Amino acid sequence: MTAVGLPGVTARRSSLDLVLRARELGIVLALALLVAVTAISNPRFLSGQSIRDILLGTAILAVLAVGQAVVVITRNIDLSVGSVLGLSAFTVGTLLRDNPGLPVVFALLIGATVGAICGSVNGVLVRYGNVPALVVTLGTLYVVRGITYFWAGGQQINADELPAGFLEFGNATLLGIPYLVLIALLVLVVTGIVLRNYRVGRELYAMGSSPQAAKLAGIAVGRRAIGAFLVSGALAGLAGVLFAARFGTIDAAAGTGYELNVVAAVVVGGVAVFGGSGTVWGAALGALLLTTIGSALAVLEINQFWQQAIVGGLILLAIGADRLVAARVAARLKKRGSHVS
Amino acid sequence: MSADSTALGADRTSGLAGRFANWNVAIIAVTVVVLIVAAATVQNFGTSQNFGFLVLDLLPIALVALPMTLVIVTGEIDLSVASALGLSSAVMGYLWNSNQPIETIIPLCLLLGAVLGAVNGFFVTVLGLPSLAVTIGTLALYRGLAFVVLGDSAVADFPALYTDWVTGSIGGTSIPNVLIIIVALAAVFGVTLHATPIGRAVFAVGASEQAARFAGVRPGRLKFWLYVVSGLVAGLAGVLWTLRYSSARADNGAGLELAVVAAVLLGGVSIFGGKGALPGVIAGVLLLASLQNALRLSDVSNEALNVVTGVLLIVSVLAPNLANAVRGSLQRRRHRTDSTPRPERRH
Amino acid sequence: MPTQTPVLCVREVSKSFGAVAAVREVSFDLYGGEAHALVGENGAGKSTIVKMLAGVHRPDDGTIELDGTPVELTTPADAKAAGIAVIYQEPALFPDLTVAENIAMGHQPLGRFNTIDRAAMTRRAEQLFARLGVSIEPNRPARGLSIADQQLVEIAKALSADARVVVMDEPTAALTGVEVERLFAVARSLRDDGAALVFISHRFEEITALCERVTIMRDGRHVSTDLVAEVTVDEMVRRMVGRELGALFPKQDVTPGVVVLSVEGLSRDPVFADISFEVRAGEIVALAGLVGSGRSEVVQSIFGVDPRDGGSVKVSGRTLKPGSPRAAMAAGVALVPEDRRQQGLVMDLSIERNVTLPRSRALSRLGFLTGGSERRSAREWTARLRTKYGRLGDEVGTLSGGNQQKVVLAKWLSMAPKLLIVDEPTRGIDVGTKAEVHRLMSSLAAEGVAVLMVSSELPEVLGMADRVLVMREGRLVAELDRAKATEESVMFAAMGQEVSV
Amino acid sequence: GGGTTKESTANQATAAPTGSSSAAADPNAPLKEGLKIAYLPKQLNNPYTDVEVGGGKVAVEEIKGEYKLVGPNDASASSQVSYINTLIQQQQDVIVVAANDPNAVCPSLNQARKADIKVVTFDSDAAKTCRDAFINQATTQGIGESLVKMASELAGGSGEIAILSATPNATNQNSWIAVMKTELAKPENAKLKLVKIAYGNDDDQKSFTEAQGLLQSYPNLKVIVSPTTVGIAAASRYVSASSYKGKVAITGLGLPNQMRQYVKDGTVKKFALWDPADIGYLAAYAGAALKSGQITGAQGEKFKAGKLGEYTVGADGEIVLGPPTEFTAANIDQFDF
Ligand SMILES: Nc1ncnc2c1ncn2[C@@H]1O[C@H](COP(=O)(O)OP(=O)(O)OP(=O)(O)O)[C@@H](O)[C@H]1O
Ligand SMILES: Nc1ncnc2c1ncn2[C@@H]1O[C@H](COP(=O)(O)OP(=O)(O)OP(=O)(O)O)[C@@H](O)[C@H]1O
Ligand SMILES: [Mg+2]
Ligand SMILES: [Mg+2]
Repeated sequence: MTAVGLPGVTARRSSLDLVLRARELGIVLALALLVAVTAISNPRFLSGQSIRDILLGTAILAVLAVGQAVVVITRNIDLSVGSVLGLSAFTVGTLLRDNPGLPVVFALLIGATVGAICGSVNGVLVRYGNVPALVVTLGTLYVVRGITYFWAGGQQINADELPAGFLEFGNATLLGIPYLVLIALLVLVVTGIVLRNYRVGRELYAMGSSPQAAKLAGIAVGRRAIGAFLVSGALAGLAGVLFAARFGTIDAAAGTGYELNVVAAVVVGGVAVFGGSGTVWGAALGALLLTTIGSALAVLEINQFWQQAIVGGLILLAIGADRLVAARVAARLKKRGSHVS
Repeated sequence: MSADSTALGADRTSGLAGRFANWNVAIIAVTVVVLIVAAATVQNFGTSQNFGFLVLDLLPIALVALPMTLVIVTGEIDLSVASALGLSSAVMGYLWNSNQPIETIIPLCLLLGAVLGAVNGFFVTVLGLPSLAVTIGTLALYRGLAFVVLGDSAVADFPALYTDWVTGSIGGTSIPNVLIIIVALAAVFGVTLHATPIGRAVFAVGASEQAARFAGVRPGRLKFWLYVVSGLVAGLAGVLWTLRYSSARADNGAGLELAVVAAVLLGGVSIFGGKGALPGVIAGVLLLASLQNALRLSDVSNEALNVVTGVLLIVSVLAPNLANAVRGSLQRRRHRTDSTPRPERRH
Repeated sequence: MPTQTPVLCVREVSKSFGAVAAVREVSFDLYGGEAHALVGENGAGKSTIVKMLAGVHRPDDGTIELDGTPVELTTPADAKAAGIAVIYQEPALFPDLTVAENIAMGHQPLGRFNTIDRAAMTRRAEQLFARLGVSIEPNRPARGLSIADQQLVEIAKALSADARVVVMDEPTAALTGVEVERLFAVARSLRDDGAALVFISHRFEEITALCERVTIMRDGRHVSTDLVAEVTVDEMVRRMVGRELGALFPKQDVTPGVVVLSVEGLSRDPVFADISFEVRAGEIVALAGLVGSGRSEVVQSIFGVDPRDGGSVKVSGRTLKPGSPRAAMAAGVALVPEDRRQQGLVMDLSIERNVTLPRSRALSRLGFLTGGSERRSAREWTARLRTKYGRLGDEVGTLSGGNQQKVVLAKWLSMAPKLLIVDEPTRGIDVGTKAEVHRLMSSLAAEGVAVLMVSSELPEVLGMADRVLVMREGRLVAELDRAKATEESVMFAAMGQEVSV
Repeated sequence: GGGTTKESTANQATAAPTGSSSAAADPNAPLKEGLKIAYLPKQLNNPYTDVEVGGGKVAVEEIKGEYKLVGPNDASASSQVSYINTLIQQQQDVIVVAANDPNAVCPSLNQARKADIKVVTFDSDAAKTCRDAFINQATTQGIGESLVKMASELAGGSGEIAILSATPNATNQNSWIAVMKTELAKPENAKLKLVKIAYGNDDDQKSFTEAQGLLQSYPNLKVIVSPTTVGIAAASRYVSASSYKGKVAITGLGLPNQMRQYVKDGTVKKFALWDPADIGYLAAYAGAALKSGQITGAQGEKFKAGKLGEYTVGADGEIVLGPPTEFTAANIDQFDF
């Protein structure tokens, strides 16, 4: 919740704060346990290559999850992210194929712009059309995917058509950390700080926590909602570029079905589906956990078919635990009413 | 406000019930127009054989959309239906492979579906978790279990007696057998929703759970059973799917949930609950399926349908809102009142 | 004390909601350094005025002037910017955010790079709470705060805005005496610093203790503005009510019959405890008390929509299953809840569906409903209650408040209850309808129905009830006969102290 | 119980109708013109498929027919069925289909055959009872042997190998894998150990991740054999950019254009394929021959397939294209598909 341990908060740390933070703590513990068990059974799980692969896989999902978290915190949802990722990846792929000289930064910007446009369409429809976000983004999920198919037709952009520089960007590292991971971290940290330490961020939480009260508090609810969708769209677009760089092969189907993974990551990461609470750190941890589970199950020789079932069970566990924690906190808070001193 | 029905009285025919009727009439009219235009302009669309194909294609969506309508009208959602369908299909294949008689397998699969629905219902009504999150979880869980059960193999060779019945037509006519199932279930669900105390409770719970509780309705129990029924029908759809393709696979029906939700919303059901009607939903299902069929017959690519589905979906929700907004601004000009803030809802 | 030019002038403002004229051509001035009371019955339009000052509602007519210049307050942000801070009647906090953030929302102290300075924010909240003399932990989330604490946070929020005009809509409704004293101390210091206060309360002793001037409203109209010192409480009440009680509350005398409802040792932690009483056929028993004393919770627990921790409820000698409205309905109990919009009606459904919802099973034939029987029944009952509507198929939300209330009554009267529980039956409905509802209640009682009425309107309580039960802080503290029940005696019991009526 | 079980129906299943091959073949019948020949690959947007149907298009033009290409985006059998139904409605003459599920498409294909449409399968066969002819890239035996031979060479005769296949239900893949298993069981291959069969579902990303998983789980892996073009390309791409490059060899069936980069950078030493365009090409001629009555799909019948020359129908209506070509750094630049 709001009490993630950053410096600057007065030392009024109570056991209560710990309980409140338990949700993210829980994911970290689960992650640690998973890594430990897997590494014991197969030490290569901790090899540099393996960790790199997990982090690369996480990077794309985490960028999407951060955007989704922003939207979910405002009590909305964006199901169109998978399609937006596809459109952005294909746009960037086509551009790079036709202009091999294009700098990577430019590719990132274009991808994010494509996404931002899709996101603002979602936002405007939700705000001015007064249409529920679930319906709007379910609609744009189809529309954006359809547009990508129209455009791409049957063509596929193969790794050998993409400029070497771009593909290298997908694998190269800085100080041993892949660029993709760095970008994801940057996105995470910036969004995390804005959400936590800036007025705009707090207003997003406020809107999600109580739309009615947000209006009374004079928050520009409509503008903020559009902004949240724009961020989610732009990040989905950015993720599209990362996707293209990582996989090198892009067709119109890129990112199909991602939306549910992303929502799952966000939910597992402790962001409440009804808005108002949760952090992007949690969402990113959720993405890391889901990706690690995938890798670990493969390494543990657990039948790959169990993977999806385990992920599903985990989601149920996460939201169930969330409710339990919330109920316990509520009970504790009730007992600690204030009284005149 | 009831007194001043002068100028606006005419267009404000009769509040909600009227508006519904209007939306239903609209979507049914659009569907009929699409059918007529397609029959006139698309070669082979109007043939009886094509009608059979059309019905078979819309079978799973039509079945699953029926309970989904009730679930959405109560203000909840069930995204796990397609996975429940897949698990039912996988279990059917598994049991068939282990040489169980089909006459036992089919009821078992229906029972399984009901159990899967009950699991959703438990999480949503007993633990009080948000249905969107719960059913995204079970969407992954049930699909995963389907793969656990059947792995990646496909089971075929279901008895011809059954597969032929599913793909066949009523003796001599060109009316597909499965149409009987669709019509029968649609009648059951339609009557339940629109002409029984249960249906009244469904609408009341969706529009205001608290007020419904104050009127003696038990929202938890109602929703629980709706989830059970939703699972049961998904189980049935799994059986029919398997028989239709004579192929039981863990990935059967993957991705169908969004198409079902789209069809239901297109049919005029409010995602917030409390509003909707079954004839509209059936028209919505038919509209989507016949558009798909006609577009394919005219050699328009699959992708065009994606765009059409999405646009229809948004427009179907946007249009009534825009109409309301226009009506509202007219009224506001007359009264200069501002609108009462509506109770907060989401998604 | 008032300075020369008013800080804020309300000029002939009017506001209607549909057919309900909530505020009609009201004017008053507000000076810096004064505390100005706004009083009136429930539904007199006080909160509506507050919301116009807050930028939540826009006046249909009239203007609001700040320092002599007319201003358009179209959004709450405008009002904030104009230096108007508002404590709403219903607390509007963000449950997921911390208390300190709730207080600081929109004007958080900023540090480096314009980031929020959390330490300063926490300190600020601590200071405000210290000033109010309460200890609420600033870094706890607002979720789970008691109503009183929520109200205190709202007060701190308004104080933190450093506003020139502070509007307080029943800030003390949920507070205890000590907290009220602290609040008043703070309010006085604000006033002495030159701020203008608008104070709304139903408790006259608070008004005399805090305010210099009082504006009285009745049915949306301005009645008078006087110095508090120059008008007695009796006079205030007379002006507020503005009519003879006898004419409004036509209670028919009835000899009570058999015991219909008997409640024993009912309790629900922490809302109420050990409630025991009886209601007889033909009797109207009023449950009086201050807002928040737990009356609604008691009747909801009796009806079964709320759980209970202990005690028993018998209707006509048969024990009711706890937590089951169905069982209560089967035993002939009907509850007209206090919150019409959330509890009484399904706003999006049609009038007929609302009227017949609890009886849809009884109206069905072989389990099927064709609509005809529902329509007939709905028509009969709405006609009996003289409800005004366009068509039975209209959404009930389109009706005026009074007509909505009649739909709720129709819904429950059509069940032919043995015990009718009404919670604030006339809240927010107009004078004429109020009289009709009262007539209806007494004629039902005359027919032998037992009536249990929760009401915050003393005149209603005194006019209608055969017996008055008074609750204070979740306990039944007095039972007064019609003869003994006076404003003084009821208020005395409700507040646990002498009142200067 | 006394109900209908799999075993109780097993006997009846073999007695399924054998199609419309009642009429006798007339090898001298003229090839009909204006035939409507529709291609329904497993899915669109697959480069291998594009090359295949490209060859088909050429052949259809040669015989003055009407070419049509339809297909789903998602490689599912249920969407294929809808397309087959559409093609029946459109009264095509020949349907050339690569089945996503050998059984699921069967009822529809038989319905098509009842409507006098000839059904030729390619790439991935449908059940034998529901098609007229199957264009086999190469004999199953030949491909399986060749895959094992390449793997053995690359592994140096001993070590761990893994297979990265397409979908678990893909008929062609599974029959090759079956042959590979028999081959590996032979004494000369005793030192080769097949450790795992992974499935990339012919999805680029999934194949990529699966390759990654294989290398993580099997540190001593020497060769990944991927008998599918999507899989081999994805595996090569992963290995070429990872620390495994040079340590693990990739081989299998791939398109030269897609693989060129990896052959040149040394990730891939050798892989094989037939010319996919020829499959589509041959399928068109086979379909036309069927429709014109030159053949019925019975063993021993002969027909001419344009530039490819004369073909003979084998057992079960199988028509084998020919042996696969092996590609290495030395010859890869001679091919463009
Ligand atoms: N948003 C609204 N929509 C419709 N009617 C409303 C709305 N808000 C208030 N009203 C009506 O306006 C009238 C005045 O209400 P208001 O809340 O101003 O009364 P009040 O004086 O504050 O009463 P109380 O003492 O109970 O708080 C009432 O009849 C009420 O039902
Ligand atoms: N959700 C809640 N959480 C905590 N306390 C609550 C809650 N609801 C009610 N209360 C408390 O329970 C007590 C009784 O409330 P209730 O609404 O029954 O009072 P009432 O006498 O009926 O007043 P009113 O005139 O407002 O109807 C109050 O002190 C209130 O603060
Ligand atoms: Mg008020
Ligand atoms: Mg009350």
